[in-house]
Amino acid sequence: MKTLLVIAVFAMLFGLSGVTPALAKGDTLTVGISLGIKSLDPHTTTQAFVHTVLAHINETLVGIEGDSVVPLLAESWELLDDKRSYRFTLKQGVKFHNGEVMTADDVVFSFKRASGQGAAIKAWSSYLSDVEKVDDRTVILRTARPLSDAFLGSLGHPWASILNKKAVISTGQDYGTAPVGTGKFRLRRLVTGDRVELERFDDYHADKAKVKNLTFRTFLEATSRTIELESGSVDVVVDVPPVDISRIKENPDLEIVAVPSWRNYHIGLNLKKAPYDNIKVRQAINLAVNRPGIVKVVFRGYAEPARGPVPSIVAYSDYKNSPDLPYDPEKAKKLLAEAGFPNGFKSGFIVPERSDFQNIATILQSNLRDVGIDLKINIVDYGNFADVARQPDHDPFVNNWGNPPTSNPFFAIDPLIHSKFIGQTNRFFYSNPKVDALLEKGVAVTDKAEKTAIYKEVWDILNVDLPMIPLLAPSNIFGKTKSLKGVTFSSSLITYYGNGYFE
Amino acid sequence: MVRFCLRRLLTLIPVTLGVTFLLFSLLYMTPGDPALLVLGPEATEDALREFRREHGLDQPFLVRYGRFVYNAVVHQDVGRSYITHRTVASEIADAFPVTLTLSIGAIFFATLMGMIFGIICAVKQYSIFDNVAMVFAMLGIATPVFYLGILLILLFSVHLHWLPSSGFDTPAQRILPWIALSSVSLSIITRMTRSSMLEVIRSDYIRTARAKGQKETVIIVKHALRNALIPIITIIGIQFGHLLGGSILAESVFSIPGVGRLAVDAIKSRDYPVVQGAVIYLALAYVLINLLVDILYTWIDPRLRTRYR
Amino acid sequence: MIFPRKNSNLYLTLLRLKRNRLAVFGLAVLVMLLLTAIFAPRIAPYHYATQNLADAFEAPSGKHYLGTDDFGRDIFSRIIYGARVSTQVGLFAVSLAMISGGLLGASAAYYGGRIDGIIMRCMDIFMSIPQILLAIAIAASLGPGLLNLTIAVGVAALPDFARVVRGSVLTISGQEYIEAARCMGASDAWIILRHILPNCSAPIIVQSTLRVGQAILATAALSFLGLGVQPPYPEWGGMLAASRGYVRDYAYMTIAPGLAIMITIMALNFLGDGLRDAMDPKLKR
Amino acid sequence: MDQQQRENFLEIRDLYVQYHTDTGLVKAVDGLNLSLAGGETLGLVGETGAGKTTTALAVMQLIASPPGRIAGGSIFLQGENLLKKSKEEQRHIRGGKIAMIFQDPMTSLNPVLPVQEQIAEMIRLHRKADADEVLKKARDMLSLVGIRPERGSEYPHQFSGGMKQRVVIAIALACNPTLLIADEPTTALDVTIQAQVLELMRELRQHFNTSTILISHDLGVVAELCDSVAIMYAGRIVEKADTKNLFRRPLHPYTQGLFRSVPDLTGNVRRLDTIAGLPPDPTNLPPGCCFASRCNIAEPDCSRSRPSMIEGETGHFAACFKLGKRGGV
Repeated sequence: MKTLLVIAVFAMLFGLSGVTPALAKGDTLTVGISLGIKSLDPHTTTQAFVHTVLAHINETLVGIEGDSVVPLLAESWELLDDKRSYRFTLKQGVKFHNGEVMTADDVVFSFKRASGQGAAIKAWSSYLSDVEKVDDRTVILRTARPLSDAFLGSLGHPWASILNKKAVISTGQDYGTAPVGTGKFRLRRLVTGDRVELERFDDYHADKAKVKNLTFRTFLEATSRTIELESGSVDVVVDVPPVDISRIKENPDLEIVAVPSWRNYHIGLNLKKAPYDNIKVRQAINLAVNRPGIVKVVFRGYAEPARGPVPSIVAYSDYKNSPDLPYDPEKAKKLLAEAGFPNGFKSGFIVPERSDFQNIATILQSNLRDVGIDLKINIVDYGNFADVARQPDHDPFVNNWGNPPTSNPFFAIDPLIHSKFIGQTNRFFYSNPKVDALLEKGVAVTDKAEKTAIYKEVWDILNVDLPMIPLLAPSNIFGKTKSLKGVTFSSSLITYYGNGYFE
Repeated sequence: MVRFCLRRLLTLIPVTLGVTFLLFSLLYMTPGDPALLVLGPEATEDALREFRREHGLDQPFLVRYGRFVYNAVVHQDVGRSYITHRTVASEIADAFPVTLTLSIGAIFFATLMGMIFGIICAVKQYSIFDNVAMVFAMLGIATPVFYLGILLILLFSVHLHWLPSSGFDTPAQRILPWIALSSVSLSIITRMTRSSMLEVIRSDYIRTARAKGQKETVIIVKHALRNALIPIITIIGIQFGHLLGGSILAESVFSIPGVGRLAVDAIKSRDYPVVQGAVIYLALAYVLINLLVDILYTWIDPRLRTRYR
Repeated sequence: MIFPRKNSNLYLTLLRLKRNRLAVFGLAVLVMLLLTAIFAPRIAPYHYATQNLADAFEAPSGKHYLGTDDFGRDIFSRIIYGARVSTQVGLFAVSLAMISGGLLGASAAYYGGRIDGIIMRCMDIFMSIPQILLAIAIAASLGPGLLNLTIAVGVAALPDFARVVRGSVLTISGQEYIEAARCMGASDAWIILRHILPNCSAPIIVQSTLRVGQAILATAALSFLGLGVQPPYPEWGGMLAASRGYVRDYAYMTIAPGLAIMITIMALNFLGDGLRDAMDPKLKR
Repeated sequence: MDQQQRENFLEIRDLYVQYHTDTGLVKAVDGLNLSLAGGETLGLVGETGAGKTTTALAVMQLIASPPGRIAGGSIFLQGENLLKKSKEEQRHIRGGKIAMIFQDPMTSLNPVLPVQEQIAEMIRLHRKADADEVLKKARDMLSLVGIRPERGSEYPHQFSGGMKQRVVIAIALACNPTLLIADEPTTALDVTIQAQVLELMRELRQHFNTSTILISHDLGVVAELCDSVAIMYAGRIVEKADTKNLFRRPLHPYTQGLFRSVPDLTGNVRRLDTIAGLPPDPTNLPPGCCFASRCNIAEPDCSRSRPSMIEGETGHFAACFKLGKRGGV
């Protein structure tokens, strides 16, 4: 009796959740990510890792390859004469995972849902003013004003996934646990917060995936991701901590892939609040910041010190080859004296509760102390940061802007500095009519050279006005087994592993 | 006995109400706007307002609380996550068994080993085993769980390659979290068993049993242990309660998707319904454990039986 | 701390304590810790926030006794300043819990009846939320920071004190000399202050000593979960949490704060156990 | 049982028992000699701390080690040295041949086991019988000590003090031991209950004809129940005689003091004498007569060496130098 009880306890402890059958190596590609996935609904979150997983289940009308937009669920498209209507011709015979054939209705339904009530991605979807079904294989998407390549490019992001109307309606609010898309993989099992197991979809409309299974596993601790990569239980990991880079490099079976990202780390200054309303103070801070120092210490060199307002990888930034921004504490002191602060001043400094921000802040604190500015770090937990940074009298803060759907300046810089975003994402209360006008013009223009020239003017103004002090753009650092091929690691936070295979 | 249990189960009602009220107040005071967090900083004022209205966040405190209680009692519905839109019940259903397995495993391990060590220490008081075990027990109490977890990973995953460093799916994955989580309880149970056994071993009825010519092992198990068990069970109950909460740390170190992490993530992302749900379940589990402990008392100690009849 | 009023009692307690080598060791460590905390600026060779990026990740040496961290800060100095944080959080959190919990528990026991019922049901509710989760919720609602952290840890520990004090007050108020005092017409306040509190100080002191350790551990746990002290202010738990990513390459970074925490907790436990044995030999474990 | 065996039923020779404590080596029993004839009831009398219980525990082989240790001597039961037996053999003798009734019935019973189980355990250990027989025997024992057998399934806390002591007696006698040691069996009981329990013991002793050592500091109880009496002081026997002789004419000054400190029941009002001073510190026993410092007839010589037992009258022994010198005190 007692023995039985003990056996029962052991059975319960070891077998409560189903043990995954061992998957053959080579058949399964396992990706180690750093966030727990709980729901797979593209419209309820802006979380990049959720969208990363979704990119394998769902597909969008267009795909992005490098800098160009390529056909995916749409065979072809054209920008109509009003410059704000895109007519898409859908690919025929595309099947969803539940066997349904994709139609224009699904497309219309998906976009309406993306911009409808309760959607959390409205920052991206709200530019869409209208979706129209022309016939079963033709759909027109309209924006309120001409957005040229900015909008088209954003359609490659998983927020614009085409969902199966029937499946969404039948599962209702629980759709996130039973997603149905047209992608190369379909969901086999979602262990919330732990792993997402996908399997190859054999009715895929184009080249099928080479691996049978694709699994995303969550490791909160960066150290654990590296350990699991070394032990071979995962094939790729994201966000390799800088300290582990050399270890992975030294391992003959592993390699590091570092891709410059468009995540823009910056100090945000409140232009409504003294002394930051004084341009000389802002310029002094800009000179007092030791960017290479931060890059070295916090990112172990795996970051690019800022050369302009946005990371140089952002489209139309065009200052890839400019020199580094100067680090000159003496000149900074002089500027401060000119601004009326010969002995510096004291200020609060808002830091979101995350280790990279805290580490950067620690260095900034020390940098600015050198020129007489005494920062008192005020850690704000992430859930509270957006709220705090909206307040009109907020202190300077450190933050990054890193999750736009494309690297187009329309998403990479507009939200930060356009005056219409004051109170939302323009946390500097920066309002410059000239910049506003340039940004409006820039997004509508289709000619590349003209566009570049317009944005050049924006960068020049910002380099003087300095509503935010740009710091750096880190690299996305992946660790992978050398035998994994076919994956193009992305500058955005979303990397597509669907073409991966083992050699 | 049945009536006793029923009466105790009835106390769940005020406790649950109190816990939710306490949490509601705490969350109400917590800065940070859920709407802003869910919809993102880009969200327009209209969108935020709509979100707050939809989730009743624009209502006064008492209305919100009243509505929550009404829905929970009348519709057995504690709401949906702001973020995933899944029902809180289903999120808990995913996470709670994991935490339960984690903490039951840990308390089981701590109890088994703690009692064995404690008994040996008591029987061989002042022996080398006793001294070494007591030093380790002290270390166990003094080591932060997350630090021990990191050290275990370092030893067993990195250097020895014996066990995986994270997850909770396979038996191998469960061993390190169990050990890390149980260390404090193991130490406390060992110390408690030792002292309780020492006290009992010196008592007259143990001498009576010896005077009968009973075997020493039988004396320890049949006579001493059962009498020493009351304070040990109390400690185990308390420890189990601590483990349910403390599992958060093991869940973080080993990336285990349990209810503690669910609650902490939800607090950080202001996902109020999920915080409520997670904490209510943990509190219920705590109350039930206490009930179980009380029932165990009466099973072990006949003197208490009459009291609960 | 409240000591028993009778000198003989105190003397006997100290005498018994002196015989317990571990307790004396614990006491010595704690006195050293306290001195370190008070004189931190004089002892520490560097300021806790002084960065020297060129010297980052230096192994322990004559220049930096415990090496430097990822910012090139001297770990030895940070450990010394960290003693301040730990003693502050530990002492203040426990004082908060002891005073408010003690008052609640004492009134519950003394007045009994409905007041007892209400207070203790409230404590039950507090206790049914796992302490660490309660501390997290409180810390989140107050925002990060040393003071808020202290409050969170203190409030989470409050019900335990209420229970302990209530228990011992109940035992004591049932005894004859309290009845006698009451018969003599002593006021409630007089009885509580003069008779009850001094006599239940033993379990309170023991509980407090052990609780300081738990408060330090809870602080470390909260730091680990990202609700800790503001950088660059050094807190051992926070240092441990921040250095965990470097544990494979620069193990010394975690060893120093880890050992600091462990030694402090052990000292507190040795002293707590010793005090318990000394104050009430019957309770000898 | 032949004469030889009857005479030397139990023979304790030069028994030394010591305890290691924080304050030093406690010599609880220090060179004790004692013998008991078969069927005899011996009263062992002395102050608290004289070593009575330790002697009993030594016979039972129940000296807790550590801190205790039998440092020397031998204990013969029916000619066999108990101290030379293996642990296993000792275990079979305990309970089977020698049984003990402890001082405090309140704490001597295991609170978590039904009383019949506690009796049955004894039977199971020393008799071969199946479960039903064991249970029946246990219940028989209960009715023998005057408890309704139905109450056997109850727990100790449901019994009163006197009833508990009856259960303890039932346990002790369950296997019909040849030697019974009763350590102050009535001290913890009310006076009226004491009488009942003593009466019970008297009946049972006759019923089983068991040799008995009755430890007591109550001279009245001893006078009532015992055939002979041994007086113990500081770990040694200082006087031994049959009850009548000893009460009629105590020889040792300690015994005499003991009698003077008991109220005279004849009604003569006189002040009770107490023995001045305290018993010697057991960690530091004097080299000579341990009673010398309190003895009103002591001479300097008394403190030089230990007095040995001297037969003052036939069958009446006492350890006093004065007795030897003058043939009586």
